[in-house]
Amino acid sequence: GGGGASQDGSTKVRIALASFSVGHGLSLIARDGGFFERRGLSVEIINAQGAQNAVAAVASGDVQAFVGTPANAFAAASQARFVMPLRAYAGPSVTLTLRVDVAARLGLPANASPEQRLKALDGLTIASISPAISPTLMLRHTSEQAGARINFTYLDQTTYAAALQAKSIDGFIGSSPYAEIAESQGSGLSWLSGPAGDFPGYGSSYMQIGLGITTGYADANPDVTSRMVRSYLDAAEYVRDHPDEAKAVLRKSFPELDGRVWDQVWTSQKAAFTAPVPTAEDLAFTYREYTESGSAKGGDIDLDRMLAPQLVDAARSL
Amino acid sequence: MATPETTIGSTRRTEGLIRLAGVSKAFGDRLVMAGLDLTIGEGEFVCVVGPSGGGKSTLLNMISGLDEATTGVVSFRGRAVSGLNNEVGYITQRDLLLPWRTAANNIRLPLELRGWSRTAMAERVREILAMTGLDHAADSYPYELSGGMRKRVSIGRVLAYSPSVLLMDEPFASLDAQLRLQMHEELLRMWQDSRVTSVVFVTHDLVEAITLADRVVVIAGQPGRVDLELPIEIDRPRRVVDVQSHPRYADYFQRLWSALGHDQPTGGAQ
Amino acid sequence: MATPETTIGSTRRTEGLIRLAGVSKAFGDRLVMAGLDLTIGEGEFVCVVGPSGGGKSTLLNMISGLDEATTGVVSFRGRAVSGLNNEVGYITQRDLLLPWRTAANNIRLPLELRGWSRTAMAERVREILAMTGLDHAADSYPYELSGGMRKRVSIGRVLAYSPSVLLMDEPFASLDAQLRLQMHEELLRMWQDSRVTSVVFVTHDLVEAITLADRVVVIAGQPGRVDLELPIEIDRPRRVVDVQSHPRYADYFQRLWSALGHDQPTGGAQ
Amino acid sequence: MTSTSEMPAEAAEARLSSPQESRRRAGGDGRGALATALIRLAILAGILVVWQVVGDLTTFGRWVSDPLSVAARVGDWARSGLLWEGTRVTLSTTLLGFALGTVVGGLAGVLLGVTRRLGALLEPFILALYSIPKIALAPLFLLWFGIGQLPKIMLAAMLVGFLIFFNVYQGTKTIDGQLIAIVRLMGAGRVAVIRKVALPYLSAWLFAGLKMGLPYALIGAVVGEFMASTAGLGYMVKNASSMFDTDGVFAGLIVLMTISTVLFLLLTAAEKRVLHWAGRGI
Amino acid sequence: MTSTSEMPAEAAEARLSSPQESRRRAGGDGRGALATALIRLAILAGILVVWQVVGDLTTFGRWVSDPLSVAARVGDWARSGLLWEGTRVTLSTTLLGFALGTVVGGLAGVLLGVTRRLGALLEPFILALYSIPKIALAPLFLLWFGIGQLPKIMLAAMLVGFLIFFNVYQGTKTIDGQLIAIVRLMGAGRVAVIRKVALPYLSAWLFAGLKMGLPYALIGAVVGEFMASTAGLGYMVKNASSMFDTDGVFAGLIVLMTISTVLFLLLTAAEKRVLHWAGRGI
Ligand SMILES: Nc1ncnc2c1ncn2[C@@H]1O[C@H](COP(=O)(O)OP(=O)(O)OP(=O)(O)O)[C@@H](O)[C@H]1O
Ligand SMILES: Nc1ncnc2c1ncn2[C@@H]1O[C@H](COP(=O)(O)OP(=O)(O)OP(=O)(O)O)[C@@H](O)[C@H]1O
Ligand SMILES: [Mg+2]
Ligand SMILES: [Mg+2]
Repeated sequence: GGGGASQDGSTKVRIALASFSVGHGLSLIARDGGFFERRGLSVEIINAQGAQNAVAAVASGDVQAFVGTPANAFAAASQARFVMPLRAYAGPSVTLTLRVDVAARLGLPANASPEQRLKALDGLTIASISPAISPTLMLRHTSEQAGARINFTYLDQTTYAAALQAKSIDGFIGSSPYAEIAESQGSGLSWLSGPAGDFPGYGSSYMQIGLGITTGYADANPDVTSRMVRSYLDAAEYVRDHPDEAKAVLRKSFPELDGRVWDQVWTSQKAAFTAPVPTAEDLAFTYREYTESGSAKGGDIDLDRMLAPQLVDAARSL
Repeated sequence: MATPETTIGSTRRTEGLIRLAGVSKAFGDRLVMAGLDLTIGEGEFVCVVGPSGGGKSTLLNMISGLDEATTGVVSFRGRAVSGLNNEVGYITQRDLLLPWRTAANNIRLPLELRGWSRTAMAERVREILAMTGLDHAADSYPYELSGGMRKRVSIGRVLAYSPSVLLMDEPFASLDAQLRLQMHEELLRMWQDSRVTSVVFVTHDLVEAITLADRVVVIAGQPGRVDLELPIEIDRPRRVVDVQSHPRYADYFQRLWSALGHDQPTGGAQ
Repeated sequence: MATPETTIGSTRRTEGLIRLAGVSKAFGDRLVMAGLDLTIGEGEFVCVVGPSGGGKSTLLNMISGLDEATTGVVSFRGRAVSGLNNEVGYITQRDLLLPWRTAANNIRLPLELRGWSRTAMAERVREILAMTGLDHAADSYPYELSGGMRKRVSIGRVLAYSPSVLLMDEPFASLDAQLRLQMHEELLRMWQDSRVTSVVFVTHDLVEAITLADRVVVIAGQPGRVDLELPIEIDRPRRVVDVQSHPRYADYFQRLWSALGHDQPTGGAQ
Repeated sequence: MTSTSEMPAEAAEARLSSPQESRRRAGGDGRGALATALIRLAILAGILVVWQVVGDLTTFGRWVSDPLSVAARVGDWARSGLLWEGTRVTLSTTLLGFALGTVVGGLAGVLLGVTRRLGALLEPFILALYSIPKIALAPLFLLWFGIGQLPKIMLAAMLVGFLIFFNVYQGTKTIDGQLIAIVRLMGAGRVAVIRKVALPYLSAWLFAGLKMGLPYALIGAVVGEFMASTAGLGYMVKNASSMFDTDGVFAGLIVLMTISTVLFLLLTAAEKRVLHWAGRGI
Repeated sequence: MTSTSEMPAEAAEARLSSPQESRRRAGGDGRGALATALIRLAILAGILVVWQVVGDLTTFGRWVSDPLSVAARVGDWARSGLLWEGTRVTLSTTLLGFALGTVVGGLAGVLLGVTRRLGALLEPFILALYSIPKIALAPLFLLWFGIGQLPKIMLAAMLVGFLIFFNVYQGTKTIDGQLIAIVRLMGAGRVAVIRKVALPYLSAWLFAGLKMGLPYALIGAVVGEFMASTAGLGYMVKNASSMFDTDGVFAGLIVLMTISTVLFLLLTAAEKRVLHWAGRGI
């Protein structure tokens, strides 16, 4: 089924976010900037706390779409059919943050290359959320190529800062705004920035965040689907054309964040919101990474169907 | 009914209401009763005496179905007792009151279980409270009652629903002499009115046993068995306070006293 | 000591060991005792009789400190009782055994609390088990004991540590006649050996009261108070079985009987 | 001065000390309650002062916020209406889950306790289910119950239900078998035994279960809101936590604690009325 | 045939039915145990078959895996050694947390039960702490106890400790006050009352607490591993879950349930030995 109709005649849609972070900012801008409304959608954003929950919520039929990475969709393909119609964000959103004293001890010059920085990580204990997620794979991959072995440890994101202070870890790889907050608290230092392209080989073609919809829903509700996609495109244009206003809109979702931290966050992340729609090659690259990670079950994934360029085309034509 | 009639020492008994044949009882490997035979007739009032730990309560437990004979048969109205025997009312040695119910509501319990009407229950509870001298304690919880009062509630609770067969395990041991006489008279009255047809009454008080019983059964020995069955041939209706002046009283007392293994006579038998 | 000497009806009393002066006791707004005065001397054996619910157990509770007088003073050795009175041994009406301990270990409990040596404890427990006729039940748990056996454990447990003052609440009510005589003799022996100096003994059995006591106190009335104090002037040492043939026995019995409000004489007093 | 015997609550306090000692300490009904309230307030004040000092003056402070900041945040929430909305959502989830868990767990406990053979058979299976970390089942909860209030209610009910079940079930094992037998002898069928004996007797165990279960109802509701939600105190705490907003986290926790304390005091008051007979010996 | 009175376990089963009925059903010691085991196996087999069918034949199946795939995964883990390593880590955390929580919670319950006034004062505070969703405190755990085994042990101990505390504390309220008084009169000081009366009496309540606490020890260990770790069954489940690997999730859960069932059966055996006197009336 589709979303019901709300009182004012607009279609009700629920979208689940895998986490509530700046990386998912475009959904929040689309909501708070009124871009969904403008397309006749009444959208409720759900913080699902984890891609598994987000996918399960979609499978339950209570939620019409989720926002996550292609890896989520690949993995979830064994449990529900998904299409990933658009890129809402591109490039690695994550940043490797090191403890200030550890960074000082490594003694690299400020202008050291990413390869040197990666090599210096040898023997350090770095926290990540889980061994199977893309940032971990990327960091492991690139650091091994640079000749460093990292001891990974897996923590909940909310404990990163505490773990830094307790000196239980030497650093963490995390999404915005965790890195910026650690930096602002003086406990962490940004060491390798994903958005700045510090991870060799992982450019803008990697780790898009996209909108995930089941094929069943997309086929049954082409119109609603197009309008959803269109709203995201609208929001992306808004960020491109009115960055300051967009910044203010997104700020509403992070009211407790310190102003200076917020400026940093916005600076590092905003470009991602306006990234172009992925190509088939981009998706293939991501898929290859995913299957090579060893965690993947692969199987019956139809990459063309998953990219669904026709959905984006249909949205553009609205 | 298939039970053969027995006549041993009974004036009113018409048939074997309760029969124990070759009953033995072991708890684990401790044999506490062996080869016990006993028949209690319809309408008979039997008192059971015997040393502490001799198996008197166990006997009542077996008749009521609370406990099961290890060997032998316990039958009731000609049928082997199996499971709880709902036809008997059992006043246990320990007063098993429900601590969350007042005295009046403890007495009310069996009436509730029988689906009596509210007014009938209230009426009956009032009667019983008066009979047991507990009018002023109707609304007290068990923890607010004295030992004797608790015992009276536990007696009244069973008398309230007038079961046709009564098993009573030292019911009056903790009552004062006056109350005791009163209860004796009440009990005999109920029995003579045939509201209660048969009674099996355990006591340590030989005077009480002789006063009340048609027949006194002595259970003694290790393991316990029936040592003596003594018919009490004192006319009914008896006036409780007169029994001790009856010419045969001293003889009865003496015979029970020695059956219990006591060597010297004592005052009660003078 | 400030307590004035009293001489009322005592042969051995030297001073007021326990004194209750103007004691009343209310539970909530129910007054169960009022204006009660009673003195019990060092070395005295006092029996307390009275109707069920009359306040006898409450009296012992107040002497032991388990309960507190609402008004008036309860003093022990000249000092007001406040908190538990460790100098008395109290055999309560309800047998408060520890269900997780065997008979032997229940008896052992007070000895453990007193830090006796293992061997001394084992020796004493054996003695007490023999005295109470429980040798064969030493390793039984309370739930495996008969009512009278439980009671005996609870008596033995207190006798085991020979407290100098004994409070006993209907201790022998559920024992058979033989055991009862045995326990009477044992108790009197302990008392005459001065292992137990004073005893306050609650009973419903007037024969027992006259047999044991220096003085019998009748507590009666609503609210309860001391109605009669009857010194028993029968020579010591008494042979328990002889007391009922003593010339004064019938008179004592009769006076107690009527003090308790009974209208007719009964066999025990013939 | 009235006696302790008419004051179950005070009497209960006296249980392990001598009756007289405790009566003296308790000081009388009204005064005792007032004194207790005052001492509790003093303890609370002490905790708050220490917290404020730690929060202000130590490096550890930033991890635990401090009472003034927390109070300010709660004030903000109250003004913006977030507080009431969050409380409404979480409280209703908690109470519904608590009620559901209590009924199902309690009934199961009594029934399996009564048909003990069945209980013995099923006990290991129930325990196995009980020992699953419920968060691992979050996707299944979402799948079955969607993302509304239902999955949170079910989670709360599950947490509560197991606790109530085990308490009540264990309680049935301590019922005096002779008491039951004697009531059956008086004519009680199985249902009557449950109604007239088991349930009243088990109230002491049930209250233990309720007291233990109540906070878990709240925890269930909150953890459920952690999983996927758009409202509720759990949602607020989680959001604050993902923003490293310690003031917000602790403000949420304080509100949660307040709710559970209020519910708990209600429960305790009910217990005092119902259980006055307990601990007096059967 | 021996009597029920010598078979506490069977006698307990008979509690609410007539002694004779249950004796007949129980059928005798050895045969009864065998029958119970067989019926349990049958129930287990039934569950597995239903699960396999649901897993194979329904669309819902992919969310719950199926027994054969789970068995295969457990087999893989066993061969690779992952299973033993994970079990070792989680089990040791569980047992240490369980022991710590039992000791601390039990002692606190007894002590606050005994000094009841203190108990009454502190009860609301303890409850307030208890009602915090512990996951919200993850950063504090990490800060205090690092990222090793310690924070998981502490989390397990906290979960267990509160349950044990409330059970034991509630139990103290049901102790027969007269029994205590009489033992004090015999010369027992407060410590002796605790050792000789309170502790043995409370064993029924303690066992309820232990049974309820045991699975929470496991849950605490696992949730702790969810929060932060590189090893253990919780880590394996979490990891599988983040890869949408349902076989792995359910394999982990099955191993967890097996562990808790084994521990539970040990506990039940201990209970039967210790509590033979319970439910016979005091
Ligand atoms: N559940 C049981 N387990 C083991 N032994 C038991 C059990 N119940 C009773 N007994 C034993 O059986 C014997 C008889 O007990 P019973 O209660 O029938 O005695 P009784 O004649 O009623 O004694 P009393 O006059 O003291 O009440 C006693 O030795 C007792 O220890
Ligand atoms: N805790 C209590 N709360 C309220 N009333 C009580 C309490 N304890 C005793 N009473 C009342 O006090 C009165 C005296 O009780 P007590 O136990 O002293 O009687 P008793 O003389 O020992 O009686 P018995 O011979 O039956 O043992 C009774 O009416 C009883 O109901
Ligand atoms: Mg008996
Ligand atoms: Mg009394």
